[in-house]
Amino acid sequence: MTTTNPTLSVRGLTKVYGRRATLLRRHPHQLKAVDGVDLDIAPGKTLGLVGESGAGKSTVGRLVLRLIEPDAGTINLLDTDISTMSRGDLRRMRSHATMIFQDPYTSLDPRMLIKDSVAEPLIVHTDDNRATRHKKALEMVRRVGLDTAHMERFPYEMSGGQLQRVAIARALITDPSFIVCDEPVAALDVSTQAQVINLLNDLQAERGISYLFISHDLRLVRLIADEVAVMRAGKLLETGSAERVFAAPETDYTRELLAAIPGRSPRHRRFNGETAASVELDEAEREEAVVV
Amino acid sequence: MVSSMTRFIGKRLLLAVPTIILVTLLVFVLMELSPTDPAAVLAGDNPTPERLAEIRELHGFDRPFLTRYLEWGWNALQGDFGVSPVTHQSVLADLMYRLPITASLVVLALFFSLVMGVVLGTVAALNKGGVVDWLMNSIANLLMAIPPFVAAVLLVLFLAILSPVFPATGYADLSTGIGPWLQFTTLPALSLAIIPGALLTRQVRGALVDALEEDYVRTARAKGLQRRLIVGKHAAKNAAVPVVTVLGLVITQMFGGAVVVERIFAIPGLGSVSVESVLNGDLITLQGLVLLVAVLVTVVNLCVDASYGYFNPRLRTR
Amino acid sequence: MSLADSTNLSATPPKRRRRLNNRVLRRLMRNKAAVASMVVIFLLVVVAVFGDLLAPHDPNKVTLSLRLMGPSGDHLLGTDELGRDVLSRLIVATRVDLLASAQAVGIALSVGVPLGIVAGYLGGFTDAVLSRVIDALMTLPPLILAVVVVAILGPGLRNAMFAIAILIVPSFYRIVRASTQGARNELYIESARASGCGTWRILWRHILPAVAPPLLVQASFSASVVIVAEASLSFLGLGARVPQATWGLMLNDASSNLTTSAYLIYPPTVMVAITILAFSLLGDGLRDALGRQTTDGK
Amino acid sequence: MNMSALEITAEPHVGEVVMQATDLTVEVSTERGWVTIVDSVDLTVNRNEVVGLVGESGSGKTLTSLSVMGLLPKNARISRGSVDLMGQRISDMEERKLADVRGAKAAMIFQEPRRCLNPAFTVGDQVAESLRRHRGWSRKRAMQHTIELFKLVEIPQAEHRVKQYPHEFSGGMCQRVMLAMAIACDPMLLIADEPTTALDVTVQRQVLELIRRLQAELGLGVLLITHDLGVVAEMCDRVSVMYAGQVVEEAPADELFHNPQNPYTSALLQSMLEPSRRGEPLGFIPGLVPAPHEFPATCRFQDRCRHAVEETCRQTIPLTSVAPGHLSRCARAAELDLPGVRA
Repeated sequence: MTTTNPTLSVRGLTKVYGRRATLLRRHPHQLKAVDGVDLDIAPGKTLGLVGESGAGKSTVGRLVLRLIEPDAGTINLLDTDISTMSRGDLRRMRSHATMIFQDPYTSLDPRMLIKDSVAEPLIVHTDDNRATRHKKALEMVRRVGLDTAHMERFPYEMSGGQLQRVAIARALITDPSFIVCDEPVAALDVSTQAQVINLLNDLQAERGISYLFISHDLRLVRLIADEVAVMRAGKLLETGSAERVFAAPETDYTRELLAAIPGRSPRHRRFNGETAASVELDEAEREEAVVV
Repeated sequence: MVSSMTRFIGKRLLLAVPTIILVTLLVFVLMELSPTDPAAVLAGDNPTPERLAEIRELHGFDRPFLTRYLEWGWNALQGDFGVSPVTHQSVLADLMYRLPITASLVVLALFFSLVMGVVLGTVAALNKGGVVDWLMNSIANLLMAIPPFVAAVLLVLFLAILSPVFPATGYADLSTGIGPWLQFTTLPALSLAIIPGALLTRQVRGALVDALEEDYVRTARAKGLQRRLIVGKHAAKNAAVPVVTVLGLVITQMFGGAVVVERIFAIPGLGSVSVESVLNGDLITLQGLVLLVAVLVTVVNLCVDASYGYFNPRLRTR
Repeated sequence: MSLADSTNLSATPPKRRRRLNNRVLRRLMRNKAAVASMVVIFLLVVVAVFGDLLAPHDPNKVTLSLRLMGPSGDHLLGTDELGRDVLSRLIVATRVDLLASAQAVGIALSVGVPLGIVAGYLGGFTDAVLSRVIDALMTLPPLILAVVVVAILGPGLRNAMFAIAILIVPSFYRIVRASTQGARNELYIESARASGCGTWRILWRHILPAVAPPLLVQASFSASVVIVAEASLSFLGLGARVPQATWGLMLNDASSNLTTSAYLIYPPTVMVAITILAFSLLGDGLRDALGRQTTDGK
Repeated sequence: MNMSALEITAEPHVGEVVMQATDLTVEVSTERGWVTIVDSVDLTVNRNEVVGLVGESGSGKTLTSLSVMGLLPKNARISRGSVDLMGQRISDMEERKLADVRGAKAAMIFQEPRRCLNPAFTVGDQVAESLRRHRGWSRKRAMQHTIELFKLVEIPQAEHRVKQYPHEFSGGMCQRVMLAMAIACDPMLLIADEPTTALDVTVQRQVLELIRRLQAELGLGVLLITHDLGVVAEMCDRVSVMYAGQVVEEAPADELFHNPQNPYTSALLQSMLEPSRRGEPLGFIPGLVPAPHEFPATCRFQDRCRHAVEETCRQTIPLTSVAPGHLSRCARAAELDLPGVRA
């Protein structure tokens, strides 16, 4: 078997928030939001990045696309080192690697028609004329299960599930090889969550896209990810194939996370009577970590 | 807890210093660009060129701009605002004589507008969407359209000329007793209070309505608290923050409004002095006035900031 | 809040396609006060444009024999202390005041908006410096600032307008900066960056449209501020000069004849009040109409 | 005030009905006039029992819970039906008397606990307030008891933490404070509206366990409103499923999960994220919940239902008993074999 290069390969990714000591701030208040993270994603595969709020998952998602600037580490995307790329090259790179966000209601410009939102990346990345752009946008909108009528709408006229599909269409229109999905279904109802997940899965099978799938919901990650990485307080705790991590977690924290998943049937009720007080400090610490 | 609050205030104070320097510098630069020649003002009518040059040298107008600014600033720091070329009096002494007059006027106006704002605003908020709300809102809107000088003229017409309840112009100092002072100050204070009162009405209403829609009010209802406590305790303390913010703005505006109102009522305060010095081309007094007012406004804003700490505990610990 | 979810009725796709601006306009039209304001402003503009045709007399013609005559058939609003026709002066003053306000707002917009966008989008040092200057301007009460600027530039309507423009620049700057900052942190701006949009495209296509609505509201409010400031300065003798007619000057004239001819005070008072009211109610209406536009879909 | 305190201390019998809503119908004022959002809901909570009220956004579950507490917003009203709390009719009670019941006989906790606490007052003050209100206790006595309550809900360093402000607490801790406030006056009914939705999984588990424990120790009747079937599975004895303002199925939890009798419940169970089904497409429900003003008089789920049949479903469907204690609103309940969760 030939070894294919990974779509994304990240080494020692670090982001520090906070400010240095100044005249008024005697103690520098620094926080490593992301601390030496290494990740690899193979072509056509999905890496699920899990962790609780404040773990730094979303920061990682933005860092690997350099939507925020890392303080240290290398990012290899599609065989190119993007950590030193110029602004112009970086912009061109975004036709190959882009992102889908958590809240579909706010991730689309409320003042733009759906067709304009979907076609916008084409204006930036191609020389297509208006007619071609419209044709491609329509194709894409149909592909994600919407129709012509939706093209002429404003975001406020659509449901969350529909909007997330629009966001996917917009991301896919330049035919990228890598997409960061930041909690793409967290804002959706259970019954529509599944539709979006199915769509993402189908598109991956069809086009061989790689996903970095960020979620706090382990049930979800278990369903979609080939590999899983667990984060806590900016650090990567463990990485491995989804089967392995879920079947035989290596760290206590992962075990705790898995144990906390609400059961799926009343017969499996699993309360263990553990007192919460012991975890309080933990929680407070994490809370602290969110505050930048 | 206390230390972080002091630090917050300290930081504000430190930020205020460059702001004040900047505003005086701005005014200095503008004066430099001004077509008005300060020497010509001093020289009186038809001066000879020699006389003008002499005055320039005497007052140092020919020295570099920055030198003059720094010198002025240094003197001001030591309490020397210069001498007015028109009245030949110490600028600081003159301003200090007038400051309490304007300040007492503003305080009375503030009292009027606060009473109006809190009463009307609360009544409107508690009747949100109803006829009373609409009425209060309309009153506020109407009053917003009456600028201080219009209010002053109308008040004089109705309460001094048509029915002589108050004197039309003049001033009695507080030291002559509260009665005479009130007699002369009520009308000017009322004219100053109208727009701020309307502004506060809207702000109190808005802040209270917002606070009453917060989740913690639902919690308070869920534990069975009486309406009196929900409004008077839970909503009020949170609604105070935006209101206090506007209060700071309102005080600043009142000092501005005093310019016209003092003119109309012939009150010898800071407002009168500003107009007089403009008409006389007395830029030295004006420069001193700018500094004084800038400091005053900064102090007011500082008080507003300090009050946030009481209303919003989050500021105390961060 | 989940209650909002359950009470929201617009979650389903509407049957008809509707344009964003139509929606705003429709909401504005439903607001009676705003509609009345627009009618008033329209009438004011008509008066300003066709003032020469509408004025029954020469506004500057001094007829001392007719001084301080109360309202009559020939002079509907009476005559002033120089025997000039008050109605005619009022009409001509409308033009002067509206034009001057438009100038002041125009100047302030062209200075405040670019500075606000730059400061809000770039942040950092640029923002710090610009904001400090604006803060310094705001440290002076508006009227005192205007008085100082007039003192330096010399009295006169043009200089007064310039002073007033400086006075309202901070409000435009602040609102533009704040909404730019707000928009910059919106997910859709990040999404635009993730799609490879450049800075100019983001500023022009995404930020400016987001900034425009609050700016429009502020411009409407500012118009009324300008009217007050102009009238105040003229009243103090620092703005327009005789024989020019402005509302502020007319008020000044009237106030010196208050004891004898009180009727002179009403016409300019009513005009000033109506104009302020119209612009501030229009501002309110615009704010309400535009306010919910982005959140409505949720 | 003292009277109500006395009434509460009188112990109700085990299994006694704590809350009963009958034919509860709630309308909301909109641009289109009064629109029915909650339609003829029957709901019972017994002492010592956790009842789940499940539904997606727009199902009317939150309005239902608010009307049980008499907490409906101004633009909503109960247009038909009644709510009884421990035998006392509260649905037509005036606000003043209602306030005596709220917090004393029934208490409620909400989603996003941090926003539910007033940022301007200490948490201890906010809990003690309830005791001072309903029991007429002094500030000091109420505060002492508050410390005990904090210990009961497992907030460490209770003496210290009562003096802190909400922003010094994490989300999970805020929900504990809310729980302390809720149980302060020994109510018989606790309504929990999505109490853990905004929390992290590990914290969610702790809070759920705490609710379970308090329920068992205090013999509370709990009405748990949630969209998360996993939470229902862990917590509830009985479940009512709501769709588009109606209860479509009601059954003991076990029965509901393994033998659903309504296509909507079944579809919802299929769209649960079941790890065992990795690789195959997830079940989902096509289409959208109809808007309240477009609720049909017929079956409200038919447009999205895989089992809909023209003639049968195009009529008003009553909630009927399909087995003892098991109700379903489906014309074809008897003939369909609907899948539940896989064993």
